[in-house]
Amino acid sequence: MTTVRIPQPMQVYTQDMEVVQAGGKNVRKLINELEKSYPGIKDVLVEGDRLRPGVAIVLDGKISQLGLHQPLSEENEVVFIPAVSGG
Amino acid sequence: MSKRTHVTTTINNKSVDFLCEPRQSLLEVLRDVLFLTGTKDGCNDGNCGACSVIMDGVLVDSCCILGVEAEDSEIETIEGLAQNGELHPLQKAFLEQTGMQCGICTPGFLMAAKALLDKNPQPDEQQIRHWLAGNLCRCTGYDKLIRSVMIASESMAEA
Amino acid sequence: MHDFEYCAPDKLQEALGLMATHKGSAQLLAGGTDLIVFMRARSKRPDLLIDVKKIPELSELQLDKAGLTIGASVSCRAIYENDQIAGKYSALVDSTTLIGGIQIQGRASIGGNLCTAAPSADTIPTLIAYSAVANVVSDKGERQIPVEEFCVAPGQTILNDDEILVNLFIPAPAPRSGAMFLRFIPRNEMDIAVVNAAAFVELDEAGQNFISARIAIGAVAPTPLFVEEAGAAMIDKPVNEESLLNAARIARDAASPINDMRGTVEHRKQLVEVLTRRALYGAIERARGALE
Amino acid sequence: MNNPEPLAKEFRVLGTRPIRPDGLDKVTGRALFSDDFYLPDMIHGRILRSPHAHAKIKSIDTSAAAALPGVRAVVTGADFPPIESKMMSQGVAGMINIGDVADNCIARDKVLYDGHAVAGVAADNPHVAEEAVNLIKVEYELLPPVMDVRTAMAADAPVIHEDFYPGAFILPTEKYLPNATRMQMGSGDLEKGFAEADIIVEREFTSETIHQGYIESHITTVKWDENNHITVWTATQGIFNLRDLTAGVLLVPMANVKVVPLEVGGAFGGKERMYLEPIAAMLSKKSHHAVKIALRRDEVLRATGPSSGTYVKVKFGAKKDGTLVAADLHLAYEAGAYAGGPIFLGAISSTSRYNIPNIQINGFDVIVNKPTMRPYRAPGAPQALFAVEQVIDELARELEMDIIDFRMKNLTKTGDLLVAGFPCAPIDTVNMMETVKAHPHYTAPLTGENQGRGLAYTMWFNLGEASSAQISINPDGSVQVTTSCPDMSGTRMTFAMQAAEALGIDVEHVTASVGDTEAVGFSLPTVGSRTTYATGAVIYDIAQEVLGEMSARVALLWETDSELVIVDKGVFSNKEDANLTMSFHEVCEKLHETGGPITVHNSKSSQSFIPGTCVHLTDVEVDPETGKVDILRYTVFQDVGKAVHPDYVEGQMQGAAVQGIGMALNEGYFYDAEGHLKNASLLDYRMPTTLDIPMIETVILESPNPAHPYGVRGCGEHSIIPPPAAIANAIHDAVGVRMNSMPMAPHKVCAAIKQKQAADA
Repeated sequence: MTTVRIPQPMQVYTQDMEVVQAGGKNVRKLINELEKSYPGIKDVLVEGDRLRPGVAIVLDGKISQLGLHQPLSEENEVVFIPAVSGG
Repeated sequence: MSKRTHVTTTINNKSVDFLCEPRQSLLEVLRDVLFLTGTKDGCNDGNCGACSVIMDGVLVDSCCILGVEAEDSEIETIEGLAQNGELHPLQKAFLEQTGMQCGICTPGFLMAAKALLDKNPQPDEQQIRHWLAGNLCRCTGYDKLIRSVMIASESMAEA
Repeated sequence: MHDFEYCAPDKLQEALGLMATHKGSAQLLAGGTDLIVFMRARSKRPDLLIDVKKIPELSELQLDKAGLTIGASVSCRAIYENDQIAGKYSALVDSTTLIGGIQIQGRASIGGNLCTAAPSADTIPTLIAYSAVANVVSDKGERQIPVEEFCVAPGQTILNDDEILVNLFIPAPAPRSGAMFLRFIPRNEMDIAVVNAAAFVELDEAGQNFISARIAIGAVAPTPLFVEEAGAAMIDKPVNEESLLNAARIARDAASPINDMRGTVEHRKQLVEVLTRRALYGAIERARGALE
Repeated sequence: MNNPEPLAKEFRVLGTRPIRPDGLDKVTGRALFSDDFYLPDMIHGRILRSPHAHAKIKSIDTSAAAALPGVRAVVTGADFPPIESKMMSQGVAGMINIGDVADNCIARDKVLYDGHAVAGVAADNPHVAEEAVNLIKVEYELLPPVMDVRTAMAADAPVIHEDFYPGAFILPTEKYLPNATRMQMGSGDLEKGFAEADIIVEREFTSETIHQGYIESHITTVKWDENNHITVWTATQGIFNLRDLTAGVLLVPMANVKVVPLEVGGAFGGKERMYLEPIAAMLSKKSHHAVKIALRRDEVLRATGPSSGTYVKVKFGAKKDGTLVAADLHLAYEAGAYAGGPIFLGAISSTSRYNIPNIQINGFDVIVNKPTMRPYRAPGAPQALFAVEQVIDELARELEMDIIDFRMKNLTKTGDLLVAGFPCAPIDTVNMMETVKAHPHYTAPLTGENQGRGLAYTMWFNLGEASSAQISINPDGSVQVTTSCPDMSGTRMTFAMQAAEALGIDVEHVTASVGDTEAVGFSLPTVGSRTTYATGAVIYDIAQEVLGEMSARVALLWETDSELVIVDKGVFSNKEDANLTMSFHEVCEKLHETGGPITVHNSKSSQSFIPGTCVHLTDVEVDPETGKVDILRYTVFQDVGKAVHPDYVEGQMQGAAVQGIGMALNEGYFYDAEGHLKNASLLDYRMPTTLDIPMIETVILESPNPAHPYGVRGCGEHSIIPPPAAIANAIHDAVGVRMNSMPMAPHKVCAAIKQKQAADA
């Protein structure tokens, strides 16, 4: 199971749990698994066939460029964070 | 469009004549008529010094002067600062001391600093700051820029 | 910029003729540091620009026993770089070294500063404090106008369409007199005055009492303001804190500033009092310097 | 995670101070900036702008303008294709609503701010174009302007957009109010946290809209040719960003748009977005000429992308021993006319440098009738820090603790979980604090009345993300590096230096240049302090590929296996035969007889959220009668990982600090009640002059960044963040008043002092 850190405002979907576990060989599958246990969460993260605009994935402390296609393993920790732009 | 006026003047020790409309500033004439584009347009109302040139020995903002006013005058621009392939000590100092970043204000600062050193070869930091207050730089915070002027003035004193 | 004609006569008569025939559609060009910017901003749209810098009468800079004559087109730099003038009229140096940057000072003229008639003009309070007079001519004749009467509204002067400001005359300061001009701006250069103030004082032989004083303030009324009563209140009064504070209070009460992007009413009133007091201190110091 | 280990390797090139390649052209006036580009058939464009902050366009009559002799073309919003509101991905580092970009370029049915473009004219010279623009008659129906975040968030506020996309930049967002988007983040239990606190401080702060203030205006020259190919010559932070937006707004293929970068005369975030190109392109299409548009300074201030005015409310709780236990932040930032301001960056950087177990941040992106807010060097960070570091200062003083000891007690360290939800990448924050404490400025006595000393600390994150670069070597041993990140202040040299370091040659043999959109692959713009770091990392990678290919050539010449060829500091040698060596130069000479040219091009994404820290220390003197604040002394401490070219790093620290000083003391937009910008000039938008600041002392710290081969961190933005807070703390130290409004203009300082005198009396 992959460890997923849930941002505070989304913890309404996870019964206030900050860290949850879920399966899935990539982020798309992982989010589908999350949706089963925590209905509503998928809609916040996914828009059509891609991550919702402004959502980024941090995998073990590093930003992933692969979006929903990011492969996952048991050891990974996934964090959903906002996308940014700088000056 | 009003008829163009014929103007005869001297720029960087070369006799030059050009045609311009009365409404064209000296800055526009230098850039758009004579293609001396080293003189920059920063604010076009005398508040940034990017268009600084020396006219009859006096430092001026070329945006606040009409091209027609240049008749019979002597104008120095950044293009004339290096003499026969030899950089002016100010140019050397700005290069070696990183007295610039983006470089858009650099020609204006160089001409202003040149006018200062022509008048006062050994200015102290406060005199330099006062003289250059009409020139804005947004990149450097002025520190390395002012040091460059000091170092140029020292090197000129040694030479 | 709109389209216009340009000429640069070298005779005053020729300029007067053009002013008379063009009736308000002509503008005189001296340093141009205001006019050209105004034209670019479309707030002034003359059909004819008359460049007056070639006219001898307007380029005169003459210091003699009677006083100082400043041609209307003489630049700020020409004034403060003249050591004799600088030595005698130190408040004029205060003013002319504060206008714009060095680049602007190389072109801008006191005559132009007066004719632009900005409430915040940095030379006008000094001219008023020095009892300067403006010499004005038209093809009908000439007249002398005390500078405190020259501006009538923001950007408006007492001049008629056909009149030309030829020069300003500043009488020689009395012995044991001194003057100072101060300006407050948020930066240390390159700003329009939030408030400015000029003070002129004349002391008795002992330097103990005021013989006369003139105070003028700027940017706190539709025109630069001569606060005659502030100076009058000092006559025959001892040179002390109380006289100064009193004069400063009178100046503060005379001010009727507005709120705008450059300052607030509250702050401006406070600044009038502070600057007037400080300018008086400076003027007294200079007068005492003149004593020795 | 542990603190970064100092890199073992000795540097040959990094850390030296070679003279920049573009310097000569810049001191001689030869450098080609955007305004210095001319084409033979070029004509001049001008833009008509809305005089109103909020209005419906009822009609536009351009006939008089079109009839003016010398006018070649006139365009209005009706000439442009309708663009639907759609998010365009620029990778992790930004989502852009192309519909909003199109509407911001030229208004169609509604104008949303004073200066919003309404029509364009192209004529034979700029004067004729200017006159023509003023002949266009526009009929407006005025709508109530919304000029301030608190007004905009009021329940009865006029609605600026019937609909807008709330998720443009942040997760999770909600359309919270008619004009606002809300984002939240945090962790722990706020109530519990404040219950544990021995001391609680709650304060409110405001700031005005500010501008980057680059000296070069926005100037572009565009040619739309008969084959529907559009070429743009301009100064921009992002050539691909500009290309994609131009194509997106004009509905032409991206490959049909070519952007040629010219020298950038200052940008600071303000030139990463497109403003003029669609209008110039449409005027070019209509007139069959190349069209140059140069904005006047008042247009730059009224109608480009300034940075947010803000309302910030913060509440912090600490224990007697100085431990922060709770923080509640409410940050309302102007988005300007369209959603997507810098609120998220303001939020994550507001407290990132401290560990606070119970924290809640509510951020609001608020639409108002002002220009669309765009990044300005560390977007959103100075405004939040102005609030938080003043409260930290107040807490430390209330608890009678040294202001550095208090901060050290709560310091974020490597691996600590940041409020955004991921761990802090390696950086040595303890050493930063100890360095400041040991510096003579920290202990030097103040010398006069009404003088005070202030300190502020920040942790900012630089971007990584996509960069492309190319290296090719020549038979004479010289090397060309080409990138697609415009050079804003010396990155051509920092690229050349990193290439020389990696290839083991002297920097004199490397030429670095910025290619156009057809020369090199995609790079994100030069933003977010990413360029020397992220593009530098790409250059390092492809340099290794170049050396690999050269090793293969050497193996060919030595008739051996390339595995046996090793290269170090520009010398190739044979593992098995110590006598066999070839220099980099010698291998280059054999280029064309060992398989031809060697050119390596590659693209790579580097890690984002690399932390960088800085502390600013300043002494001020306050004139209590006028409220004027003078900066007496200023020292900047910044951790830059590895200073590639120390002169440039110091320049970034000094320049950013002075921009921060300007923002702290005098800079700010002044709108009247109807929403007209009153100070749209460099006279009244008061940026610091040479007389307003002292020399800026710099102290460079180097705790290496493991995500970069040479340990480089971004360093361009960080030092703009602390000045307002440091100066505010210094003012308090000097005259005992807390400044809660930026800029801290003399009249505000004066009023605060009077208030205190009244309270004390």
